[in-house]
Amino acid sequence: MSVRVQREDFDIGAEIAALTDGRTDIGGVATFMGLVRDVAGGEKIAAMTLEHYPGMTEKMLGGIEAEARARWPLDATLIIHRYGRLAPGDRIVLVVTASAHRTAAIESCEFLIDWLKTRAPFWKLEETGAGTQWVAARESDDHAAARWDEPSGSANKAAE
Amino acid sequence: MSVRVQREDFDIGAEIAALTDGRTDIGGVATFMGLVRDVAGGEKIAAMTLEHYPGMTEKMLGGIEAEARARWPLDATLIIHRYGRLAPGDRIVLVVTASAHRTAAIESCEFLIDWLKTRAPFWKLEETGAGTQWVAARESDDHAAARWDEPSGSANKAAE
Amino acid sequence: MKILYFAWLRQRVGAGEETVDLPEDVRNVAGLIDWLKTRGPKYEEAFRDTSAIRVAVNQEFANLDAAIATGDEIALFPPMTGG
Amino acid sequence: MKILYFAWLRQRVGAGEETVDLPEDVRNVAGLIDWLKTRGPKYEEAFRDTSAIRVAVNQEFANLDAAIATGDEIALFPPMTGG
Repeated sequence: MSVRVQREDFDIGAEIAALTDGRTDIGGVATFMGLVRDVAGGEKIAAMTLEHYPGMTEKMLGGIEAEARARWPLDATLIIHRYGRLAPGDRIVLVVTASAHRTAAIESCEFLIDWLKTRAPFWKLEETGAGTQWVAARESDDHAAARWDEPSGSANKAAE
Repeated sequence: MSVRVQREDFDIGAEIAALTDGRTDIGGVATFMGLVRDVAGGEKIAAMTLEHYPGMTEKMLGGIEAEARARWPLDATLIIHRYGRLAPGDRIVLVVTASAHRTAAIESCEFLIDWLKTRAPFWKLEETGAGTQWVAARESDDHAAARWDEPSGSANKAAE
Repeated sequence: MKILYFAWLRQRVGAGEETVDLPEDVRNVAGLIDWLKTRGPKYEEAFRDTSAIRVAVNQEFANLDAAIATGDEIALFPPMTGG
Repeated sequence: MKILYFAWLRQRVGAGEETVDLPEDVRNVAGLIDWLKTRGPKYEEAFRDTSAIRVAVNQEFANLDAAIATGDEIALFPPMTGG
């Protein structure tokens, strides 16, 4: 229902409240918040900068959100992804899914964050003691996202 | 790390902040919040009252939290469960799990909420237009919790 | 001995908690329930179907044949229904 | 034609965005890249290995043989690394 790509930080409590306040049909709200870690690939990082393609990013995030809403019975969804320079401990991404049923909320939240962590249109520049370096795509993350492409499996439980 | 059984409402943003602020080793925070729905078993409910066994409840919740921490590499965990009379739309349960790795956070959060929804030591009294009625244990929920008991499956991914 | 009742069992018994002097010959939970049933029609009604009753001894789940002793905290309740 | 560059491709080209007049004979993305490489050593260096380059035409992923026309927005960038 809502996708935001922004430089600014977000308030997770306020975002969830905005989705759920006054509603009595929502049974469960699943949330995933990603934070910047101080270690990446075994190396200490001082900061990282996320670059994105304004316009295309929102379009792609809106597309995956629409797919989640088609696959699970969701009452509300929210994706917020930050860009710009972020320090370890900073919030970077938020996914919120709400449904009458907890399984739909949890599975769709996992589906969205798997996609975001692996296929969201961002490029990461990491700052370490050795300088700055653009991060390459990771193999293991691709596997996590790819399992949702399979026709059978836990991703389809809600539809069975 | 923390289990609370309380009458009072909770502030999800403040709870997550308390677990994560100042930390730079946490990569992901998974959260599930349960709300009281206005429908139960096909019938409109006006309110419900959760009764529990003080002392034993905290002990059991602490036990399942310890199990989650043994099964997944978690940096922080929180379980809050309310009791007393709650109206549709009210927050009822909160699970927060934080880890360096998103899969550990998400799977352990799902494990904990499956257990809480099915095996947590509460009794539910529902108020409908027809009066009040104690809720009986549900079969389908037991299946959701039982899958975590199996020696193989997604629940053990993190340990492999 | 302290006995706790929860949910509809509490409502049928009419009390959430009571302290009783355990007769000498009551050695386990089943014996306790049999003895409670002799205490009046409310108890007899509440404990008619023991298959619907769960037990905790000192805040740990227990079976009907679990041994009990003075000083234990016994809780009797219907199956828990989750959160 | 508007061309956008991101990440290290942007750094190597030295610009995030530029508007170019497309030569008549350039009909697809591969042709565009070949033509860009003739514009100087920076471009030649940036586009040395096309296997490391991804393309979007009007904000949709496209292949090297995708047709392009004046008025299109072409973006060239390394593989995205997720959020």
